[in-house]
Amino acid sequence: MSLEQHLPALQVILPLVSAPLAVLLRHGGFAFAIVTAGSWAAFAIAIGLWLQIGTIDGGIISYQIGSWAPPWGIEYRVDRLASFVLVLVSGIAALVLPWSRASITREIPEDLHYLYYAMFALCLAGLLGITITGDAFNIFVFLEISSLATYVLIALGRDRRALAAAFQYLIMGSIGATFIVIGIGFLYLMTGTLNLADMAIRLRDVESTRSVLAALAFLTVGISLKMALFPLHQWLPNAYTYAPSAVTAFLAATATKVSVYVLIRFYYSVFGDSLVFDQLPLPQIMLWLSLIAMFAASAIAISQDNLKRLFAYSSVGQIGYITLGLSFGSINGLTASIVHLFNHGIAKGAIFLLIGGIVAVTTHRGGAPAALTFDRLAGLSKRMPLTCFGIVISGLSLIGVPGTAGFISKWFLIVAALEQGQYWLVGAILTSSLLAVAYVWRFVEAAYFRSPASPEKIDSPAVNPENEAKKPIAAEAPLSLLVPAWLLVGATIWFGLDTSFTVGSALEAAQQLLGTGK
Amino acid sequence: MLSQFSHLSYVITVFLMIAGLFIVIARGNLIKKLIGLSVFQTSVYLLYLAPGKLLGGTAPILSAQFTVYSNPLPHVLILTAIVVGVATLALGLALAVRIREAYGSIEEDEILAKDNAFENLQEKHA
Amino acid sequence: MALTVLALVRTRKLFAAVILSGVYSFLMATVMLTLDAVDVAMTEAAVGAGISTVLLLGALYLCKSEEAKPAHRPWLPLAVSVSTAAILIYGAMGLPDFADPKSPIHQNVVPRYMENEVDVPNVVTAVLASFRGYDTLGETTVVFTAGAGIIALLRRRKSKRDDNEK
Amino acid sequence: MKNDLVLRVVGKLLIPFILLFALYVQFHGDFGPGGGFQAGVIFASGIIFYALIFGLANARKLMPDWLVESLLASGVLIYAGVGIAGLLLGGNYLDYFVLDSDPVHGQHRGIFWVEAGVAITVCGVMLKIFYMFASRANFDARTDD
Repeated sequence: MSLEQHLPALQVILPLVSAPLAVLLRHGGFAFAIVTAGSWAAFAIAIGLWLQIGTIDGGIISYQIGSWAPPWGIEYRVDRLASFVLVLVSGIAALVLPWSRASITREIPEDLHYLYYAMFALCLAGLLGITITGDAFNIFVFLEISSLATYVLIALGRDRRALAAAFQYLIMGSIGATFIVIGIGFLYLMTGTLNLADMAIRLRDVESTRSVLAALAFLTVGISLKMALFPLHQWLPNAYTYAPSAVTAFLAATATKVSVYVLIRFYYSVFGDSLVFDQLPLPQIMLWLSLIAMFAASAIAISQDNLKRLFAYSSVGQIGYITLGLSFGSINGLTASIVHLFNHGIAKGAIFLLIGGIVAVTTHRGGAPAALTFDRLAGLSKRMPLTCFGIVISGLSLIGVPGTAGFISKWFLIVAALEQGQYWLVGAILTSSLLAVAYVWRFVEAAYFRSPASPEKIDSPAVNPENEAKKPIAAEAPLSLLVPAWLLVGATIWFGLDTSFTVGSALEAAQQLLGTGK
Repeated sequence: MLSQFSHLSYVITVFLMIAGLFIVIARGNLIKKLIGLSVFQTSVYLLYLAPGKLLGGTAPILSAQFTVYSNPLPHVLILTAIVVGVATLALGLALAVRIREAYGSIEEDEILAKDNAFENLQEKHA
Repeated sequence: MALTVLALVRTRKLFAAVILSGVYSFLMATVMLTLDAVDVAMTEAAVGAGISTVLLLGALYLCKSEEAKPAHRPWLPLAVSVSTAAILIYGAMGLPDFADPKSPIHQNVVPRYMENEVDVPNVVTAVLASFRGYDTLGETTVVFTAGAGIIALLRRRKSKRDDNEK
Repeated sequence: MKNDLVLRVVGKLLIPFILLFALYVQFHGDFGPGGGFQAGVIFASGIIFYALIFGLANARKLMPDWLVESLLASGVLIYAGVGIAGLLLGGNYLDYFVLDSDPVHGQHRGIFWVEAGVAITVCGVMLKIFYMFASRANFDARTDD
């Protein structure tokens, strides 16, 4: 047995197995060790797969689970795009897990720690499974693993609104998943196969029949629900705001990104770009929805008073940039989407980790976490300089300032727009970036230019008797919280300067998708 | 005769699905929403199963007496889907129970109202 | 079955709704039986009519609530539902005929399952556990996730209450 | 309810048969309808029946919480372990052909263990959910008086 050959299976199995082991041991410390080991192994495997793909002609690794040849069995299929997303997801998980150890001691009761780690591992395994699989129904199954784990993780937040948020997400997520099942069902009934590659070939015969178009519509709506495309985003802000900090960081950096990946996968690998882009007004609809998302969500973000909620709305807006790139249907547009998927993932991950640091410092063990309103953040930069500086740098990346990763993706977006001759879009992209400047500025203004509120004011009558956390913020976050966060901040700068990994992979992925999509 | 009825099963399926979906979106009661969700999901199963049937066929358990069998693959998929559905339902109910304990209500509107009142109170004090 | 669902939409009594959904599942199981899906029918009867109903009743007992009258007319949900129905019917009309042996799902993939390479007479079991065994691993994991999730959700208060009682 | 003689006698008589039926469904899944999932559900319902008649506390003595929690974890582990065994024996993941020198026999062996894993997890989860909901409802207090 040679190890390299079985990497695709181990990629998902290692985190998946670590979850029941964690439950079996029922001890927070052991669970942490096992799950972290699982996620680091997954990260190493993801990098291994990425390297392996570079050496293979055609750039596709196919793995037959149970040694049943596809389409009879389930196939794992790693192409460039899949391996790129695998690196992102497992990398974020490998960073967030060690970070969360220090964070959840303050946010989650002790006896639930091992379950938290188990859920985290399941969520990770689910996301990796969605990414790597080459089978339509398998996507649904792993989608549900990660979704169920996500609902639980969100509900673990201490605020009771976390429960309501999780329930709302459960309803909307399940509707989305059921829509996806309907879409897959139509495709299956028309082709008789569930393997994506096989499906793509057989779809040529029944292309543009009504059922296939309906399948396309259902898959688009279902996946849009999952990735919080603008009119379907209602679950996201609450879920991000009230979930435990580590969960928010992980979800913001990965979950919606994997949904985008599934959309790309169905559009380009299964339906083929000719069907998606010629038969239906889908690109136009998507273009306008993306623009609305970019403007409306960013505008709502500016008016938010809670820091977590502000960046949650910013996520909805940033999804707009990714789908905007998709709607062009060109290599540059697709590259922009894929690069932005990565760049936004690391920037948002960094921001939510740093915010989590603030939450950890302000929250007492067992107490309810304080809402991070801007009044509470006044003058924060003097006490938590590193944290604030990190948020500002990642914020610059959200805006797209040169030298940060966000600039690269916006650059490709603009190039793609120019290529289509849609000059007004360039203006739209730049204007919406100004909105991003505005919401990042709200943080800067509060943290750097406002003088800290006097303690008396903060200690005003506690609204919630349990809320004993309303004390001035004392000191910088501990190192265990700062180091992983700053690794991500560093990554946003690194990938802003050295683009060979991100742009190189994304370009190859886009070429592969558009080349084989026809 | 067959062709006239051939799409009837789809129409019935669609009606059931839509009724379920309507309950999920329109109703404010959390448990009612979950019931609607399970009706919605259950109807989707029909979409998969109905076309798998062959006239004169029998259940896909091989034996020497029969030669025509229904398609087993949709059965497998739907078995998985049923299990996933009940897992979601159970988790949703657990959440509903917790929400009931935290808010004293399982009506969506009342929960929203309580949240808003809570936030307003917070703002006044801040 | 359609009548049951209509009643389900109309009723405001949660208890009645739970029972109706149980009836619905049971009817669904009989339909599945006529469609030759014995395994699925068995599961649906056990899960839909059995477990779901018990769970719903349990949750209902814990929540003790009547459904409130909706404050606003449900135009938006109606519009969403109707438009979904339109797309569904549009798509369904393009599907192969009912019980057409020439349709793709009977032509592709399946014949090999019927050759019984694994020597298990119940093909559903063979496909479930062997050909698509990985899906079933995923399914088991989903069940595990739900179980562990419910522990995480419902345990916290229990320990608190135990403290109070002691 | 706990002191109802008829229920106790009937329950004592029936429960072993329910458990036996679960095993039948489990092992007969190859030839007739049924399999791990259904068997797990039936097995769990047997225990739940026991809890309803003899009280939750007694059921918890029979199937303590730690055992139930281990059940739900170990089922997944057995399933995933079959896959890893396939890996170690030189096949792909979840490859049953290599589990025995005779490939068809290997398939049987793989399916057997996999179904066992499913049944164990499902049984554990169902019981756990029942315990959770029941202890919330103060079930014991009701049945004891």
